[in-house]
Amino acid sequence: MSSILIIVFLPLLAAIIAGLGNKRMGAVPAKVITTGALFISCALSWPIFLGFMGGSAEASVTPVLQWVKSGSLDFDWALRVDTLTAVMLVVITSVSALVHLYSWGYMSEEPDCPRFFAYLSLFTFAMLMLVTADNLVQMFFGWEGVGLASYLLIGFWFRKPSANAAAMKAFVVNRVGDLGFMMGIFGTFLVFGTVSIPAILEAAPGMAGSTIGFLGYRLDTMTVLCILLFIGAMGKSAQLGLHTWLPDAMEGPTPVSALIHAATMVTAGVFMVCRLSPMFEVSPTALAMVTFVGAMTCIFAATVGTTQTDIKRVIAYSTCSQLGYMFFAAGVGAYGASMFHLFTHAFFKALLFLGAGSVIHAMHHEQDMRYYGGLRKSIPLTYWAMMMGTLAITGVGIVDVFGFAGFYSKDAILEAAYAKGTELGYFAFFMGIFAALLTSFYSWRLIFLTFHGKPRWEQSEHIQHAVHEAHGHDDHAHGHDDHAHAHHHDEHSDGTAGYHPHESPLNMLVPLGVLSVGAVLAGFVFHHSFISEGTGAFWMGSLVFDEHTIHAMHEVPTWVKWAPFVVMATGLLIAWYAYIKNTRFPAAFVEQFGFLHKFLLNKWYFDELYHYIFVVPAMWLGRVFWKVVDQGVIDRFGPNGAASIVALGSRAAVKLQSGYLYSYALVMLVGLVGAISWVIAQ
Amino acid sequence: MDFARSLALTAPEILLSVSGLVLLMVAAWGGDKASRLISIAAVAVLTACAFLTAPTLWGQAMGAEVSAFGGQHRADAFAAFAKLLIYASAGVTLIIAQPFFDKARAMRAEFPLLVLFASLGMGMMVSAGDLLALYIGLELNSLASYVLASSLRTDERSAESGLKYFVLGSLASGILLFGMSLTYGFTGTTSFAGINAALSGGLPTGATFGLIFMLAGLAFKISAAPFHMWTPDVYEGAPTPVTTFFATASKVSALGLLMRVAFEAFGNQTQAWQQVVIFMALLSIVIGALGAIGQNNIKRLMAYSSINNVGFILIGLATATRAGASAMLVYIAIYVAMSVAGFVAVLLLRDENGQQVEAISDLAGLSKTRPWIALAMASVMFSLAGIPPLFGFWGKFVVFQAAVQADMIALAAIGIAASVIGAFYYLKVVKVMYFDEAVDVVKGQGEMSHTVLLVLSSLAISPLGYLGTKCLGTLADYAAAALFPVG
Amino acid sequence: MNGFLGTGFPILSLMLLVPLLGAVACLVMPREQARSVALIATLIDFVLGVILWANYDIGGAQWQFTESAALFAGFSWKLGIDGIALLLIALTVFLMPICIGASWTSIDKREGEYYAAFLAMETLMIGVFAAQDIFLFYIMFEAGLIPMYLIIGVWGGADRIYASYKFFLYTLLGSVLMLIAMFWMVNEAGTTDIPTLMAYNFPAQAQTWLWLAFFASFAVKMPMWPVHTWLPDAHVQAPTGGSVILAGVLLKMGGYGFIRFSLPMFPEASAQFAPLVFFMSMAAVVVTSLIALVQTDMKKLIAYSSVAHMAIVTVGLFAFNQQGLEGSMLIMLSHGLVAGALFLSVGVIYDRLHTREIARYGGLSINMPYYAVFFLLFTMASIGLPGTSGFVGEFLSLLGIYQISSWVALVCTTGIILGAAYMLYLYRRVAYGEQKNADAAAMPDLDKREWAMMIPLAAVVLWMGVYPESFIAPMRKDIAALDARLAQAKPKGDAQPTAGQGTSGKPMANTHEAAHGEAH
Amino acid sequence: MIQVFAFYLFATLCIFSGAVTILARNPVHSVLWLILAFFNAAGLMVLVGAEFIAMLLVIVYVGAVAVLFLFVVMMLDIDFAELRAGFIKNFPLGIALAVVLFVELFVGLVVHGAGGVELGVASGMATQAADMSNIQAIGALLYTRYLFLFEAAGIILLVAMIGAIVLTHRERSGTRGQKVSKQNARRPEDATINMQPESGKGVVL
Amino acid sequence: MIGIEHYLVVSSILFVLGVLGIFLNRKNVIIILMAIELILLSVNINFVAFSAFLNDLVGQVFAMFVLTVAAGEAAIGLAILVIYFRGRGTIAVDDVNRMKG
Repeated sequence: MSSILIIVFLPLLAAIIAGLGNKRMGAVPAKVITTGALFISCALSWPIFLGFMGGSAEASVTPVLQWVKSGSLDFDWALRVDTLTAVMLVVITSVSALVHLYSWGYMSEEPDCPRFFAYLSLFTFAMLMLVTADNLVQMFFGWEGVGLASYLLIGFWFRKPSANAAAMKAFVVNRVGDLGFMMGIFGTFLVFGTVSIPAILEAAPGMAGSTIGFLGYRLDTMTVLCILLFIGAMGKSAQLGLHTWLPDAMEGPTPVSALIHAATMVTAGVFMVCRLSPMFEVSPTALAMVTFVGAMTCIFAATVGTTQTDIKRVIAYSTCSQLGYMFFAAGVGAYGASMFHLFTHAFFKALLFLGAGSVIHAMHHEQDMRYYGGLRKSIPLTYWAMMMGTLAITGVGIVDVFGFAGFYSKDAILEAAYAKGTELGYFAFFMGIFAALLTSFYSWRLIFLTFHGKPRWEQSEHIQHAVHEAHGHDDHAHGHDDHAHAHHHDEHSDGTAGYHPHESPLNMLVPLGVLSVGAVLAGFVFHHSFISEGTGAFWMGSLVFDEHTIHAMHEVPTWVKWAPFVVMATGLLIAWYAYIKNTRFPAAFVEQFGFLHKFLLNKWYFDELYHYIFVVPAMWLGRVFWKVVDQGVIDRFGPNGAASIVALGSRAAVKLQSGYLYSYALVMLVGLVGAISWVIAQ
Repeated sequence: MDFARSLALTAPEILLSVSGLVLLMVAAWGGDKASRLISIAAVAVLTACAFLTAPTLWGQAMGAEVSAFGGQHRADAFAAFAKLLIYASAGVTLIIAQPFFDKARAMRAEFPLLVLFASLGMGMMVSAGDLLALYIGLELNSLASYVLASSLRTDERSAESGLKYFVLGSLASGILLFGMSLTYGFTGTTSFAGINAALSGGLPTGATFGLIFMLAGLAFKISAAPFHMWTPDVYEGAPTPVTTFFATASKVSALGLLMRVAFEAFGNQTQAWQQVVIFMALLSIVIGALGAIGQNNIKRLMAYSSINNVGFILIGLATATRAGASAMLVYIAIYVAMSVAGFVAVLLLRDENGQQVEAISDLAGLSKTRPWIALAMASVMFSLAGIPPLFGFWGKFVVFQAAVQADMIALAAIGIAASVIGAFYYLKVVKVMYFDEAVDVVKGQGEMSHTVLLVLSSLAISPLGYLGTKCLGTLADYAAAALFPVG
Repeated sequence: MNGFLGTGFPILSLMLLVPLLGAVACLVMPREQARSVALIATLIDFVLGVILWANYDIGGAQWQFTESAALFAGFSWKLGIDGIALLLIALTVFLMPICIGASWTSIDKREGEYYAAFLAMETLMIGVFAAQDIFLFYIMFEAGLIPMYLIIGVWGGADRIYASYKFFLYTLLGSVLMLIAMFWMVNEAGTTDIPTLMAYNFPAQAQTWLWLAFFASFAVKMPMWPVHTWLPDAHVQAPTGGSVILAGVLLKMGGYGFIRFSLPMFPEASAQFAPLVFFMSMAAVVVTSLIALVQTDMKKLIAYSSVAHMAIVTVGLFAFNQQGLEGSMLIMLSHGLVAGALFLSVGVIYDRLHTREIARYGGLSINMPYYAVFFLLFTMASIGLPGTSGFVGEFLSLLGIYQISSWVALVCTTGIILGAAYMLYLYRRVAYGEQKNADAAAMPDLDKREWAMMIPLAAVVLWMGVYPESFIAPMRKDIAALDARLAQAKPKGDAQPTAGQGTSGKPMANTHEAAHGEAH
Repeated sequence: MIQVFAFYLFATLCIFSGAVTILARNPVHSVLWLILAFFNAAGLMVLVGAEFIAMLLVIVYVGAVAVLFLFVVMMLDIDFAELRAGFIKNFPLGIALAVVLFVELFVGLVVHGAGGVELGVASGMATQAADMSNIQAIGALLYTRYLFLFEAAGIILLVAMIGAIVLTHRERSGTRGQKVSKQNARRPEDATINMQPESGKGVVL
Repeated sequence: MIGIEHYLVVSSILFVLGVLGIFLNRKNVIIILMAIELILLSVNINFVAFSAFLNDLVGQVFAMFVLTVAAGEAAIGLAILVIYFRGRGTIAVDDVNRMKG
């Protein structure tokens, strides 16, 4: 299956061409090349996926190049394609292609366009390398590659200090996870003598009950390995503890958020856990941890999402929360459900982000929902696209009839958690249910604040800026005139500040449309393949597919099946009440529960905590090690100390050399007497 | 006693004395104007002596019997090795002295004669096989040296250095003599072989005292700490050519003498002097290095450097092995080359008025104004510091190798670690010449002969010197073997 | 030996001779021509290096291109290389023309002497790696101090004198003790031949002291914490070319020393002292990384990062397994390229603005986009991003050490976090952000000369990251031999996994062959 | 008995005058005390039968060296009033060291021997024959076995002579040097004229 | 009876006196020269005494050479002193310290 080579390397090629050509090349060729490459990749990916769906395809490995051979360690560049990969392939290439297209419009004013597209394609390449990895190291390559691309894209507007900080944070926090990943790889090699994924997975079940020394303790081998690897996954998938980078990553251009921080990269952790599911299956402890972390992230992010006012941050926390779902699904053994949620989530979350991008685009880069309102009429297509996304994420659907994408996947996860039957399973289930309530609330809150009510635009500095600019310069280079015409009268009582948002251009709307279709249909179309009984044939052993789990899922009590719908409706109602019906309610609520609100608004104070636990001490320690240890101790007592002792000795020697004959004679006498005394003492 | 044979064996000494007397006549009648002629003649005589001596070194051309006058004088390979160095140094001294004193308008016709007689004394020292011969040679050398040191009569520093050298030198002679008298008394003989034989059974306390006093006296001559105090003052005050003479020929002869005494006279009682020598070695290394750091006068610096280097040479002595002796000789030979290069370079440095530039600070930026002299000087400094690939490294190499072979690892380790302190001040000179802003004090032109000497000696201490190691090592081995009759 | 080089053609001697002649030529040439002479000489040596590599018979005899001529006093002009030396020689000849290029315009005084010093340096560096006589090695090793001292002291920055002294004396003190140990070894084994000594079993008691003596030298050279403080000063003060060669090759002599002397000659002592090495390395990774985080001087930052990277080399070396050893070698090569390239990058902007203060720059991506791209690439390589040279070595080293101690592996792996932090922080402050200073904003992008220096470095950095086999293959056999030699003293790892009780699958044995076959 | 008495007399006087030599304020006095010390030392030597050396000591030292000292002391025209005998600041240390040195010598050489100092055994080659006087025996040795060194000692004296002259001799401006050749070439006839002046005429110059 | 040890004691005392004379004196260089003569005297006593007790004439020959050299030494010492005095106008030991350090 050599098409995989094209799928993977075409984006790289495009990235190199666009990147090196850069400004010299011009924006249009760069866009054409990269986008074209992605569409070709996408077009080649779907047949592979459909082949697996149809059961006609088989897992294969395409060797590319020898990579490293060191002693018994041996791994190559190779592209593995199996069902799991195929699922990821279509997700990545499709979303990426659409995001490329979308960016034509969204980034049209950007002078640095080629760079942007090069980064996007580079990212796609890295992500594809990650999912096609045949060994852990290549997966790590992709892992880091997407990290790099993410870093570059978050920091795309590198003049902005906040963007730089966010980019760095993303990279560094991810590296914390990578530490775990690398240690996991080391351990895996130590235990299995190989880093080849199939070989490991084959040998993994045999390691049950084995123990290993780790940091001076003797622990269960597979638990150690899985937890280490899972730490890597936590970093990349922004799970609780290592999640802090994801909201900040919203500093990047919105298409980036859609592609990387919603649809693909952040799901790499989930992918990894599923890919290595045979390993995780051996260690209940590790799975319990996965479940717990997933559930906690799920609820944590959802709570924080309810208070955020930045439209992208809301979606970012939502992403975080949804990733939690995927993880606890994996934790309870429902890897298929996990992957299915990943799959559907990619569509609706990309849709939501791109929709949000469209809103932002229309609102002259204003991202604060408090300054939105009433946009439904100005940008109806965006509104409907966002609506589809919201319906999908909140899981609207009628059991056994039809549902939006999220309905199938999320329900499956919740059922699986319940069906697990353990305390942790119930815990995850209830957390999931509660999170679903919150999801519904903040998603609708977003819709209501943005599209409903009255415009509240005049307080927005961005809007004011746009209006002002339109006043001042008739021929200004800033190209918002296409979309937003500033009216030449200053007094507006409608809250619009005289600003007229315009719908996005076609190249942005087409991706929205395509993804809307995905958000609506993905669940309905594919749920049979992913999570129904007997779909083990679909996965073909690319992940652990436990028929019992599926069976148990279908056997859960009816209230469990209906619970998500109920909480969804409840969330919708609350949101409607708070943001449509009684708009003073939120303020009153905040007044009443100031502490809670503040706690959530400040994201459980994780950033502050980390700042004081890690960043400040690191800087302080750095300074101490430098000034006190290096200069104050090592240099002072080492070279400088020796030098001053030598200088002291030198002064003494010079002083001894007084120039007086009798001193010289005296010294000679001292030497003589000393020598004789020494001899006598012998 | 076979006088003819003895006379043949002492041919270089006889040639030196006779030609010295003849040249004295020339000086008496020719006056100071004849000084150039006398210098040239003296160099010729030294060359002739070298040719007379050399065969002894080249595979015992004189036969197995090398003792003249009943063992008082030994014309063996060891003596030949040392004498060649001495004659060469004396020749260099004469060559560089002429222009130096001409410039100072202080050239005396007697100067070359004194150098000749001093060389004669030195030759006797390294050939000595008897305490008496030792003493006569030493005093002949010393008396001439005192005069040479103060030979720049109008210069107060010269007189002062002569005075200090004389007083302390006499004290040292006194100590040495006292030691010799005790040795004589407690062994009943003055010949080295006799002493060695007498001490084969054990070392009476009296003889121990004699040994220590002798060591102290000889330590003064080689300027080993703590008997080094005269060195900086004398090196600084004496006219530069004379300083060169002290740093080279005097050092060779004194060290040669010390080796004779230690190995031939007290070779059976090495443990009695080993520790004292070790102590002196380490102290010299440290004191030499420490003292040098504070200096601003290049000659004074070279003085401390010589103390420092003597320390390293003494490490070879401390091993009390043949390899150690050979290493010492190699080191000495290299040290002579380094000293010559260093002092000749100093002589080439003259300011606008033709005055000698001695302050190190005046060398600032020399690498810009006089790049080649600076390069030579830098080579000397790195060589003295023992940094490869310069030839000075080889000296340290063989000495420490000998020490390790003699299982004196701690000594070697401490000694070599202390050598790092020494590197500090050598670097300082390089730093001043290369890193500092030029002060442009050095203006004058040097003599052609100096340039030639500098080139030759610089080449010798450059990495090219290693080409000679094989030859040097073989000769040093021959020479050292002469000190160790058995094995 | 194959290829068109007949047996016995003294190519190594020729490689030593070319720069030496170049150095002499530089001294006597007019100053304007010195740099051309230097460039030509280094390029010739580079070509010779390529020929050398092309003719190196991978998997052939352990020592190739051997030359031997007795010199004096039992030691001889013995040259010869194995794969390890080959790679380091290749690194040297590769970096040298770049160094000359880096100095092309920035050195404007006493060019002749400058280039002579550089060429002398090259001779000595190649000599260190090619020497097969232990004393010849020492001479080359030690002699390198002189040209570097001069390079720092004459052409360096404001504090150059302190830095040059510190560099010289620190490293000198380190290496003199090694000489004593060498004497002892030669005395004991009766030969100065390095290959023979590598197979000689020294008594265990003596090994301890010998190892420590060698360690004193290599640890300083490396440099390991806490004897690293000379490096930041030396780097900061040295001219760009000097920094490149210092970071690129000189530091590698320490690692080479470990791999050539300490490990094969004193395996037992190496095992005995491994905990010490681990402690120093762990401390280095954490401490110097944190220090790098708070630097305001670019070169100092990179210098401290070098210390951290070298610490990974040492843990890899003392992992006593093939991955660790090969990883260490690869880090050395990679660090040579990357640190060199980073110093070069600093040099590029230093030449324009004459300051190394990070705060004086900012937003360089705007006016120097291509520069920013290269700088980014090297930054990423330094961080150890997979696909760049930095990753492979680091990965292998850490993987190697994990097999010995998970603690050490954990602490050293934190280097990837801290490394990312300080390097990205640097990049952020230099290349990103607004253009705060008008003069920095006005700097032109790379010129042709700078392109010519950056391109090869970038190419090799990527090559090594993607296809490291080119670099592993030549040394594989030698590392395996070393590994076999170390087997007798190999410490037990702390992991010691027990066999599983699961039903399917295989035990922990190397299931690799089978698994790999299946995967295809 | 008389020998013992003589020994103690000479020894005491010798030591005493030696001590005064270095302590005297006036250098002239020092020289005189030194001479006394030499005389006594000569006496000690006579006691053990070394007449020649004793005589030599008196002749060479008292006759030449001491006189030379006196000569220089007076020539240098030093203001003796200023030359107070002061002591250096390390005086106690110096004294202590000297005492230690003496004690060590005393213990090591004399006490250590516990009653009898065991000297070495001479080879007997240079034993003074019974029928020979001291001076004869020494002369025989000097001109045979020690001929080489004897000649060398001559050169030492020559060097001392050259040195002393080189250092101190100076051409004074305004003085006329001695021209030996001219002196030798001059005949009595040239120097003196035999004149027979007439009385009362005076001499015409 | 007078044994060799008596002579040794005398010569030791003289030697120590001579040494003392060198470094206790701070005003007059001439005294120092005389102290040196004292040291040589002590050595001569030693040689002569040993010569007598060993019944070996070499000691006396040695003493004779010492005397010879001592005379030369005195001459040169005084000559140096003279030129020193000419240059500096003083022979105080305290002033002989132009060079130090």
